[in-house]
Amino acid sequence: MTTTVIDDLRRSQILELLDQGKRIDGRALDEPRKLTVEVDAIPKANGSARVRLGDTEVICGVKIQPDRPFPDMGDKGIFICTAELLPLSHPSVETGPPNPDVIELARVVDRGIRESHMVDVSQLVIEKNKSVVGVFADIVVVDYDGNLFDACSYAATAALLTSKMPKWEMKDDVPTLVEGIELDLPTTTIPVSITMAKIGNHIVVDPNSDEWDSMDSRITITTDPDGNIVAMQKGGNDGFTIDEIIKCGDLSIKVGAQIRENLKQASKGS
Amino acid sequence: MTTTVIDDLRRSQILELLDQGKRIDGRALDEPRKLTVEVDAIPKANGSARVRLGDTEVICGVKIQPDRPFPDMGDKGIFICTAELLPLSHPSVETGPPNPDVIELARVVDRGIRESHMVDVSQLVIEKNKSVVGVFADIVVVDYDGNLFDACSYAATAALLTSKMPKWEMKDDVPTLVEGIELDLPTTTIPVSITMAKIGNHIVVDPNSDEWDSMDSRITITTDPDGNIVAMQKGGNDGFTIDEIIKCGDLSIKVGAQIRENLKQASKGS
Amino acid sequence: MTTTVIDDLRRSQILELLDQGKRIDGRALDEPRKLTVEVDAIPKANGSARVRLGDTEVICGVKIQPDRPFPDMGDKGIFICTAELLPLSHPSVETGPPNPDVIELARVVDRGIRESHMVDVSQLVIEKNKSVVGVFADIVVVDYDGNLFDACSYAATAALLTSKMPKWEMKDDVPTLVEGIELDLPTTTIPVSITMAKIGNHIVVDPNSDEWDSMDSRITITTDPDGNIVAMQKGGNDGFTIDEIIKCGDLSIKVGAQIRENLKQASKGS
Amino acid sequence: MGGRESTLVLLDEKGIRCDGRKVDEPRRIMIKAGGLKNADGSAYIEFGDNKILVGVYGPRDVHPKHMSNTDTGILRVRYHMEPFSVSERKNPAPSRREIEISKVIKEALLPAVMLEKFPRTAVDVFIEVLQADGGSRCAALSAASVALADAGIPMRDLVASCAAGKVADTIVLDVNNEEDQAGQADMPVGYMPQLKKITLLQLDGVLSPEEFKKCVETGVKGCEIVYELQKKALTDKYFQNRGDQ
Amino acid sequence: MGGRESTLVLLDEKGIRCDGRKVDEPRRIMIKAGGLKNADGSAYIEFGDNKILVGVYGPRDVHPKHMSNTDTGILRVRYHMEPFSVSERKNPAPSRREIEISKVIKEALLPAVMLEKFPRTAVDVFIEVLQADGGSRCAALSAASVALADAGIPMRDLVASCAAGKVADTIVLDVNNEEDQAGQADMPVGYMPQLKKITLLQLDGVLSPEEFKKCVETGVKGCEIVYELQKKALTDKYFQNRGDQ
Amino acid sequence: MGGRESTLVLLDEKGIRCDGRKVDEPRRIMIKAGGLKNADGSAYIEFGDNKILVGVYGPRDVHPKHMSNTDTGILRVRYHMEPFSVSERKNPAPSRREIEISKVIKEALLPAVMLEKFPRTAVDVFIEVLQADGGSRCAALSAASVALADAGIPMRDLVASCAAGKVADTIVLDVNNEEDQAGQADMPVGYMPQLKKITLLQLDGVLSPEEFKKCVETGVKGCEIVYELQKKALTDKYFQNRGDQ
Repeated sequence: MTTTVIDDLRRSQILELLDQGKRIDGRALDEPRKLTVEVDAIPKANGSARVRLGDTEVICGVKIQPDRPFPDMGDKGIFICTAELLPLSHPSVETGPPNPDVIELARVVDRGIRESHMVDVSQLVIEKNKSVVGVFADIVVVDYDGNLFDACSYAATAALLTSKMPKWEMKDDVPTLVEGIELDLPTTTIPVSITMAKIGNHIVVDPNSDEWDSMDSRITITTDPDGNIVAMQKGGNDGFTIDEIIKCGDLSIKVGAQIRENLKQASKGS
Repeated sequence: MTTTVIDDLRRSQILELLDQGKRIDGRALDEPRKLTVEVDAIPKANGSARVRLGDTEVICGVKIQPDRPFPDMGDKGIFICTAELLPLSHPSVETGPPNPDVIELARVVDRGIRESHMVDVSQLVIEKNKSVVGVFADIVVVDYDGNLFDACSYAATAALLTSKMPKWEMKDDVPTLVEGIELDLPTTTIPVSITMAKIGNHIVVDPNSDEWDSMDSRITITTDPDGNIVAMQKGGNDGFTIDEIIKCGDLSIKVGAQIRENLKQASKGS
Repeated sequence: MTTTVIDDLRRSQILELLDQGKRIDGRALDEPRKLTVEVDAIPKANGSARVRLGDTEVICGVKIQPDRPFPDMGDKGIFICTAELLPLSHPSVETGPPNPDVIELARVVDRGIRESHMVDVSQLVIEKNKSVVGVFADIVVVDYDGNLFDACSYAATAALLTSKMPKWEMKDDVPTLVEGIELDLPTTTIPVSITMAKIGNHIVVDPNSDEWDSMDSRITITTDPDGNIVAMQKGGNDGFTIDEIIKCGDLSIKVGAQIRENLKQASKGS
Repeated sequence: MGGRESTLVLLDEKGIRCDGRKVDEPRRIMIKAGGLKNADGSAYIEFGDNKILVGVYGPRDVHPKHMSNTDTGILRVRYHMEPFSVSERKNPAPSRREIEISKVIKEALLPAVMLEKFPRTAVDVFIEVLQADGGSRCAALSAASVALADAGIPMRDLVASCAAGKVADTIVLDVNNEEDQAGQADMPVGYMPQLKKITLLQLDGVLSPEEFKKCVETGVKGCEIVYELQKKALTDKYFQNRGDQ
Repeated sequence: MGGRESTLVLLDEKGIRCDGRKVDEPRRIMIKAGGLKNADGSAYIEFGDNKILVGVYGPRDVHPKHMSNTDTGILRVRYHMEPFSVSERKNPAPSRREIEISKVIKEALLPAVMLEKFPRTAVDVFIEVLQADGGSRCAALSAASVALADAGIPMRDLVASCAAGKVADTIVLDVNNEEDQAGQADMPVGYMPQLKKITLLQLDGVLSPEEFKKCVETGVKGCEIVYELQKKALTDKYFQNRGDQ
Repeated sequence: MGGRESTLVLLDEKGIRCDGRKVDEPRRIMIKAGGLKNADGSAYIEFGDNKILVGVYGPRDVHPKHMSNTDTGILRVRYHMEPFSVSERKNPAPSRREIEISKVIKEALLPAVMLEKFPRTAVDVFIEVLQADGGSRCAALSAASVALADAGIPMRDLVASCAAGKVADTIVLDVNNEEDQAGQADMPVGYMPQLKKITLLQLDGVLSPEEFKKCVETGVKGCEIVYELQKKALTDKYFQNRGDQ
């Protein structure tokens, strides 16, 4: 729990480079790391994607199965997104119930997708008030190098875009699989989350783990293809000026558009 | 976990005063602290009360909602009373699952009200064996100065006395709210719990936290308006003689009658 | 967590004796300890047995009650076996959630009985897909002297052999007790588990706690009356040669036959 | 458990209760000191249909250390019911009821145990209810006292325990399960006969002040009956069957 | 909660909202510093129908020790809702939502609290939501700042908090419960007016870049209104009613 | 999983199994050493439709300290299935099955790992089942051995693992999911080929003594096949693709 000399030295070095307009791994300040998306990595799941963002690696598997609707939500299916840091992803990860960082991660990723209305839950009803389709996007982190928010969000998005949905009908009051029918999961848009860190007076896109450990504060902004902002989460131990926030909004739209193309390409022809 | 010198000194001082017939805060031995009852403190709840007993402060909110009956109890509604020590109530309170002291507190308060048959659960049936009304009296401790048993009991009693109950009817096998109808929660009696501490050879009513920390043993006795004893719980690390127990029974009836008037007044015209 | 000098000395002594063909308590290498089985020890349970194997003592109580079938298993009743080390059984036992040793114990005992198909779950259906009979064999360890696998298995087997099953019929969609009818629980076979420890190059049957603490590895083999092997579990920190495994298989059939007679006798006329 | 008449006569015109007992008569009680090999002390009680086993360990080291007390020993009590001990199988997780009873029994034993002789250590009392019937906390407390004595823990007195109650408008000794269900009041009492101190006292039900007084006195009388059986159990082990240890 | 029309008019032709407010008008706000006896500092806020109590303890020792930091103090925040604080009784176990809000509020307070002055210690902020309404995290954050100041913890600035949002295609201040349910966006903002820093910012909904900018600015204006009330609460306690302490 | 015939032919007249294999033929196996950046050692295996990733950390310090052993290192193994790894979504909480398999795999690895070289430290093996198929514990154990070697942990031998079983009255190698469901016995075997020791052995099913013997021998033969693939995976990483590290 103590800041080490190494931590201080790293932050000094990162700040010094940023003052010269450079980043520790040579990227431009508004440049995300290389994104690799492999869809259908888990063939037995209804949809899946293995995503590398720099050296951060995550896997999302989507399971689609009948479920009971939430009370007062009988005309809507269920979408739930979870995230877990596997203990092999970093020496500091502990097994056991999720800590607040992981709970925030899962909720921010879930909210970005949910608030964009990507998954059309109105099409996920088997019988109103009785049985609906549940879509579970479970994300696991396999290798950690910072910025899990975006890596997890991209994995979930790619897995959902390529998910195949079985068909169920009510038979004797029980949702029963209709053999041989599989449709695409109904999706309406492609949200993209962009996380930016503030280090000193600089804003950098897609911080790697060295930058993550050195940042003052961070913000994750999710945008849709129409250039709207649909979700946001500030974090970290310091604040932003209003101008910085506005700048981050603009950055998230610009960089988000590039990532969206990348996700579209990867999901094609799956 | 070690008794400190301060603890010993305080107990000596309290005992010395008691030997002179006096208490550390100037009360008579059979005198409870000032009781203030503010009902309807949480307007969105179905009933509520904020109670101060000396410097001990607790809040009870009652929620009333449809529930499933317990097995073999299909002709009775549900009454459940819980208690929680909020961490802001005292520096020693820890968050997390309730410890045995808090479990005992909740169960003794619940039992006092339940055994008096205050809440008429036979009137809380929506459809026999299928759906009943559940009455949840949740009590939180906001400031601690000893004798939670009585403070919590008074808060629950006042909240129940002033609770308004919505009406539900079965529609398509689902309990459905009937708009615009609100009745008083059916109650039959007003139980009053009185907690007494034995310190040395003295019995004091409504011990404050200094007395609580110095006591040898304690007893909580709940009485009804007819002068009957309806529930009891001995606690603490020492015992009582038979005569002391009988004396405590008499005290609980006498002091309980005063408190009952207080609770009645506070609940009027709510 | 450190091996003590005492542990080392005990193992040396045990090994020295084994090299002379002797065991620390005088038994032959293939000789189990004295087995005492008292059935119907808990008259209010549907079946029960108190078993002593040497100084290891366990109690199994069987409760039989209506339950919901598992999904896709609507034509089968439920059989579940649990095990718990009570804290009075040994100074090292801690209360709280079961540790991996206890989870393995319960699962191995459960599997031995389940894989033998001793309990005929096809006869435990009240109404197909709706309501079945659940048979719960809960085992508690009361005194520990090694080899819980076998002691627990024998207790569960004896309790099941002597269990009486009430009868239920569906009435208004609810399983309802039919008064006055009690049948034997339908069982098809008597499985017997034999646990063997490897200490040095020696295989001993039914290790006591000194042997248990000194062993290199262990194997539990369950056999049926036809001389078949129906379940097996290797454990411990070392391995077995193929020949040793084959030898253990033979031993389990031979010694198991003796134990089976013992269990049959004890269960008679209950 | 089926087949029982709902028109149970709790007390007939001759003053005989539903199980044949008189108003001041306890159920069958059998107490045995010792029995477990590993425990430092143990006891087994059958009290009506209650079957309860108690094991004691200690005085022994406390982990974690900060739970210990440099001035005195600590007493820890766990009251635990087996899944098969009650009519409907009990969920193995400890219930709030078990936690409360553990605390009540601990506070009933504390005045009797001379913990100040063993600073920094703990004495653990593990109560296992193998079969439950009315009055199981009283039976458990009585057996726990014997197990503590069997473990050689210095004690000021044994705590004996028995319930009294109100059934068919009459104060009776040792309320059984049926009487508890259908009756008007149940009052478990724990008592140290030498020191004349009540260390456990609870009540569910409705009693007038006079009934209350009679109920306490009746319970104490029951405790005195149990006390004799506790002493006999210890005598049987330590003087009759000395070689058995 | 029954009886509410589904054809709620969120904003009428005169620019008046469903609860009678103008677009840039916050709900009724009442802040009180102090109130609890035992806590080192406390505050109570009513913000619309929110009723929230905050207690602060510290700086105090950290247990277990390895959680402490030799270079600085640590801040711990628990946001907790009472079972009776919401329409349907809340399960007492902490929800994932409460855990996230606790973290977000902690990170909103951190830039304001001078923890470096108290190495090895902890400051604990306990937030109790007695009655919840729209914008409870903003109300909680505002009250927590006041409670920290009341506890005498040195601070760089107070954090004031208020939400902005989009309702009926219009950016409005302080979204209420109905507006949140039926509205288009909700953006809680936390702000330090002296240091001009946004320390809490979240968004659910859909905003164009222009709306986004306006929404941030509107939220900050709301924070400035709250800030005045926070200062007044502290002044009232420490200067007007000095004898009251 | 729909569409599968209930009249599955497990073994046809030519001795060909339902997935086209011969009785002594394992499914497709692919093992890769390394792959993870942060882990000290790692391995990935595809075994039939199993997809399993293993990461190893250590030797490293043990927290809390009292879990460590001054005489030797300790091995900790967690076998964990992702929610999406099985047909019906798995609840994320660790199941009793996963806890048992973790223990069985740990005890299968222990004879191979020279923990005595690292007193007071721990070696952690984290097994992640990304996609599960029949025989996942064997695949996991085989991959864990490779990951331990990749982490540079000194080992006496690799533990190779493969199941044998009884299907249509015939002893076969490497039982798949369908065979396990419909078959007569499944026996996972873990084996150290150099030391000729069986370190994992379980059985569900019914086998005569002769079948039992044949089944053990068949399993061991499968382990020898896996062993060659394990060695190849390590050779590929450390000798063929040296620059790749």
